[in-house]
Amino acid sequence: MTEAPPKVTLDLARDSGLTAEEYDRITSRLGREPTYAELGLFAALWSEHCAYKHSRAYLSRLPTEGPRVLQGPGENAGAIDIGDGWAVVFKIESHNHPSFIEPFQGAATGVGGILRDIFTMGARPIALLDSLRFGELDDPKTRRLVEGVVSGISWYGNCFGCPTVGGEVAFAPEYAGNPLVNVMCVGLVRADQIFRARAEGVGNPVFYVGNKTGRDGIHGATMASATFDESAAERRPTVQVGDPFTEKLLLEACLEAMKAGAVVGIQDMGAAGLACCTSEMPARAGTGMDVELSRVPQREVGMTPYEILLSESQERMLLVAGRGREDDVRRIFAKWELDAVEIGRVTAGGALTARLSGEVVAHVPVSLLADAPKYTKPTAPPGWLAERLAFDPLTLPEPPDYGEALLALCASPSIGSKEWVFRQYDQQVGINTLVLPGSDAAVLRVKGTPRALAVSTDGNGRHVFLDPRRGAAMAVCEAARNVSCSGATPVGVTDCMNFGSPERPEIRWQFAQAIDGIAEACRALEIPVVGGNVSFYNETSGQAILPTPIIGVVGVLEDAGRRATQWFKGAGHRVALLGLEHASLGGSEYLWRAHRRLGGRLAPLDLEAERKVQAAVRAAVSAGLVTAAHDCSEGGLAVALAEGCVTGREPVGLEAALDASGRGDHVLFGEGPSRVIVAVEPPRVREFEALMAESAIPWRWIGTTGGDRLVLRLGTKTIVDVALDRIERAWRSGFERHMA
Amino acid sequence: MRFGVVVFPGTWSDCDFHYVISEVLHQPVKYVWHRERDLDDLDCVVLPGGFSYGDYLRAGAVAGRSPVVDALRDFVARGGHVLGSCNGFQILCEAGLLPGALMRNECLQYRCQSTHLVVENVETAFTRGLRPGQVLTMPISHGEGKYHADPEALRTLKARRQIVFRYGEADGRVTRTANPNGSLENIAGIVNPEGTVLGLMPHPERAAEAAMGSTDGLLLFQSLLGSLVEDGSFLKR
Amino acid sequence: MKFRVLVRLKPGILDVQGAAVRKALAGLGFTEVSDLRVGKVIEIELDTATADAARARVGEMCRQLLANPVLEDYTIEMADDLARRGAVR
Amino acid sequence: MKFRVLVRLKPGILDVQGAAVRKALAGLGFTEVSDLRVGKVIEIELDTATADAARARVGEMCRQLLANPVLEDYTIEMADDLARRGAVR
Ligand SMILES: Nc1ncnc2c1ncn2[C@@H]1O[C@H](COP(=O)(O)OP(=O)(O)O)[C@@H](O)[C@H]1O
Ligand SMILES: [Mg+2]
Repeated sequence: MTEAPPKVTLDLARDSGLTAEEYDRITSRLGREPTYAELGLFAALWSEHCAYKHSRAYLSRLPTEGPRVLQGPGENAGAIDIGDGWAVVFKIESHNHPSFIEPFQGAATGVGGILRDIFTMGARPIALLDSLRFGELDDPKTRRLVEGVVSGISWYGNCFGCPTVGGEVAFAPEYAGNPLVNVMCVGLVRADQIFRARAEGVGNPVFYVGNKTGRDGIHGATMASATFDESAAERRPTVQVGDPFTEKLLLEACLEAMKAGAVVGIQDMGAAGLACCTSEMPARAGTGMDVELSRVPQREVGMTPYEILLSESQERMLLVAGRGREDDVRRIFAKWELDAVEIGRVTAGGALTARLSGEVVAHVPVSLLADAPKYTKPTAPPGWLAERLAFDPLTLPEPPDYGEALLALCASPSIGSKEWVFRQYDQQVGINTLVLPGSDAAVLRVKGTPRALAVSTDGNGRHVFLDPRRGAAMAVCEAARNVSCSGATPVGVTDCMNFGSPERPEIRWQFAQAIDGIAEACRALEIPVVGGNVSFYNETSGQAILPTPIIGVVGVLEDAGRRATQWFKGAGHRVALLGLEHASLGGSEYLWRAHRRLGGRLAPLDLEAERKVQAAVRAAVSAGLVTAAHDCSEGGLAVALAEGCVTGREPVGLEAALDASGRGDHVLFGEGPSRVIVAVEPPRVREFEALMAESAIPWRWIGTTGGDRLVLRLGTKTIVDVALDRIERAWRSGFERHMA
Repeated sequence: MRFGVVVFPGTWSDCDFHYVISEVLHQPVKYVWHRERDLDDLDCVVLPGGFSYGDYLRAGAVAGRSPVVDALRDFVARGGHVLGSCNGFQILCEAGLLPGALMRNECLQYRCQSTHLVVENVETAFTRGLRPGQVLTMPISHGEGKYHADPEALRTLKARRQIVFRYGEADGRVTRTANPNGSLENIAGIVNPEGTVLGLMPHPERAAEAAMGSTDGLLLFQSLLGSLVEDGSFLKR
Repeated sequence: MKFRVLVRLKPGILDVQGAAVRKALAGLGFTEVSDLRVGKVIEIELDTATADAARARVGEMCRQLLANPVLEDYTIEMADDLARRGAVR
Repeated sequence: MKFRVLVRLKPGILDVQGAAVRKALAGLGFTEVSDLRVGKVIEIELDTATADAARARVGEMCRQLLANPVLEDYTIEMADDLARRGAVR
């Protein structure tokens, strides 16, 4: 019924995305031409997506070790010890391209993929966060994308039963042709019960579990082969469809099988599906695998070995069981009404052998499949950079009315409330969420312990565009600062590197610089990177997105009861600004919203100062000295203060005097790292002052809460005096008014 | 008092109810698998939230025809109590254990938010400890929570005082703006005529500890515990 | 044997989704739409000896599961009735 | 003029709804179902002079909004074709 596979040639190899050198390397290492199915394996496993060819060399610069690290990069997700025998498992992943093609399913399957990465480690997912970037909302196409992506995330996460507790949404024209959908998942596991994606134990049975295999998502690049008959290709959908219900069953079945002690190793069939699992799992364990493809549960008739190996159907896993535990695996999966089929065995000798009805269709050393070439090609800063940096925002006129300028900024869709988004997400299932979306970081308790976790994702493409190194370091600082503002100590980082095509030297430069920036910041703040994801080729017709590393930080609160949120709690509280008052309009939201300019220099970043400010905030929160702590990010100090006033349940006014030495727009709207505002009740003022003195950080009182207006002064001059209800209205409608 | 929390494939509030009943209320509780028919050793069965069977056809449709739900008919006839929250409410309606149906939210989107519930009937096993007009704070989290009943059914509901909770403002006014999903007359929860089967869209288990922002959800359980002890029927076991 | 079941909201029940689609169409310039309702179509293939028996079974499926009698009506069609109409794309 | 648009997942695309309904039916004893797919039906009434013009407009609506070309196929039927089949209940 199936026709003979096409003959493998260099042209075919090229069509499937391999270079002549790579193909050469394959034939010489194999000592022969690969079969068609083998070519498929190489094309997929040596693709940028699976092999990190252009990024591996740089990623090794990231600090990945620390006393709490239980699992660094290289597994499905990273793991950090949080005490009392518990570990937190987390990772972030992108689903940018699929979400552009089909926003709802693309985003949904992105959630599905990252959830599986977490529960294959043996962890129960407890939280999701989503970082989204889109073009400007005045384009109806963008609005439809936003709707589709948000409802896709909502559908999958809600139906599966994992709360979505945080994230970000930002808008800039550079993302119009290539939106970003990054999803982070956090899970909990007993520290001594972490599972790994290793095919240990020669002779152990290999099980295929979960949904059936269809022709979904067979790699676009490898599919564009001239020898495919046109109409057949037409029939082959590349869009994956999510099935959160099956995923939920898969979660329960996997955790139950693990608990029963039947599981040796397990991996999610994500990108490059079965091909990836059957080579990576033995490669990590120094074993081989022999699998019979005809046993793979299939949804469609007449699938070829190539298709079975490369299908990216969702909600599937490859599980290596202990010998003799076959019936336990079958029983547990049957209970959850899922397929669990033994398709092969772990072998000695280090080869992947794939058969179709006994006949060998692929036989390759897994070490070769796992050993894709690494490239470190020359990098070069983009030619346009100098001009962008030379631009001085202070050559632009000041706004005629600072109150109006602040209102306009609060109404920017990137700054305004994202309630429209997160009210579509279940935020509480699991009853752990102590701080819901809407504050700097979400906080989740760890039941059975006094502790809680705080999580945040951050990234600012404009900053990274102007200065990839400092911008990326600032993203780490911001995510960590958000976590510190809740009172938690940052303990681990995951990063999602969204960039343009690595085939261009300037993109490689942005990438390399950003990695260096992340590495520096993580070293200074002593937080290891335990996992991440690289997404290249985010461009449309040669127009790359803003380089956007999204940083996810997880922190630990030793006492869940000692935590802070960002909004002011009542009148009469003294408000202080902690940290260096270095800010810049370069790359700021204000510069873009008010003047449609992207240029200038970023504020300086002093990592030591950053570390100290964060430590001081944490100390103040854990001593119960502050009633609110809020990080200053997009929109600068004025927006942070306005948010302190209006983002809580009851608005609270404020009168504050700011640094009079700079121009108003610079002081109010300039962006920079290491700044936090806190509120202190009068009886605690002394203690707070003593603590700050001890912390040896720059800080000062700037005002007092109360009333129903936000009043800001530069020296003695009042430059903002606006009613809170106007600010609140602007902030609440900033995003939502576009989505009606 | 012995509680059973039903688990369907796709249920996710099961663990939360279990936690609240055992850790907060300190009552005996066990999970009940959806294929189970034997409910003899239970006093109250909880149908929790989630997406039973993915809710891919209609919310609660498949679960409404499952063995355990079938067994609930006898259980209720024998005087057992049933609390269905969120998906549990949808299941009770689909099974015909409560009248009416739950449709897609009028906004056509999922809604997760805090709501205020105005207590209308305090003569049910679950509300006996409350005051008429009392306002409870409890979150919702659903995509299909718009209650519907035809005019005849609505008349019957009212005549038998089966409407227990309506969505309202913090001050107890029942207004259009307080209605998060377009529910008929702001209906958030109803009971059977005997007051022993309660279905509500909000999540009492998410409002059972101060750390979660409200403890009003506990009031339903406390009413139940109080009322059952008072009436004596469960003390003997 | 192939059947098609159409499940629709009963007349008199507000079809919010239909109204939203109609509004979206109007926004795209399709102002001539005077009414629009959205329902479900369930296509069932089954191995049953006679058409009558099969139709009766499908009716049973509708009553037991496919439609919610509080909200929905249903229609059962046999695929042969529909043969002459060709699919677009 | 009345039209009926049937929107279905393309062949080969996982129909999670269909699979779930089929399983549920089997659980209720309807084991004879060999295939089941779930789609949408959109019933449209519109004020357009000629049937051909109307059909063309409905086709346009499908392409622009009603069907998702990445995942779905659609069929357009005119209501007159369907007149003889009566609704159940
Ligand atoms: N896509 C999203 N999903 C969930 N929560 C979000 C999303 N976008 C923003 N939020 C939440 O809204 C709040 C404000 O977000 P943002 O303005 O990005 O905060 P910050 O500047 O402190 O990082 C945060 O609590 C954040 O988690
Ligand atoms: Mg922040």
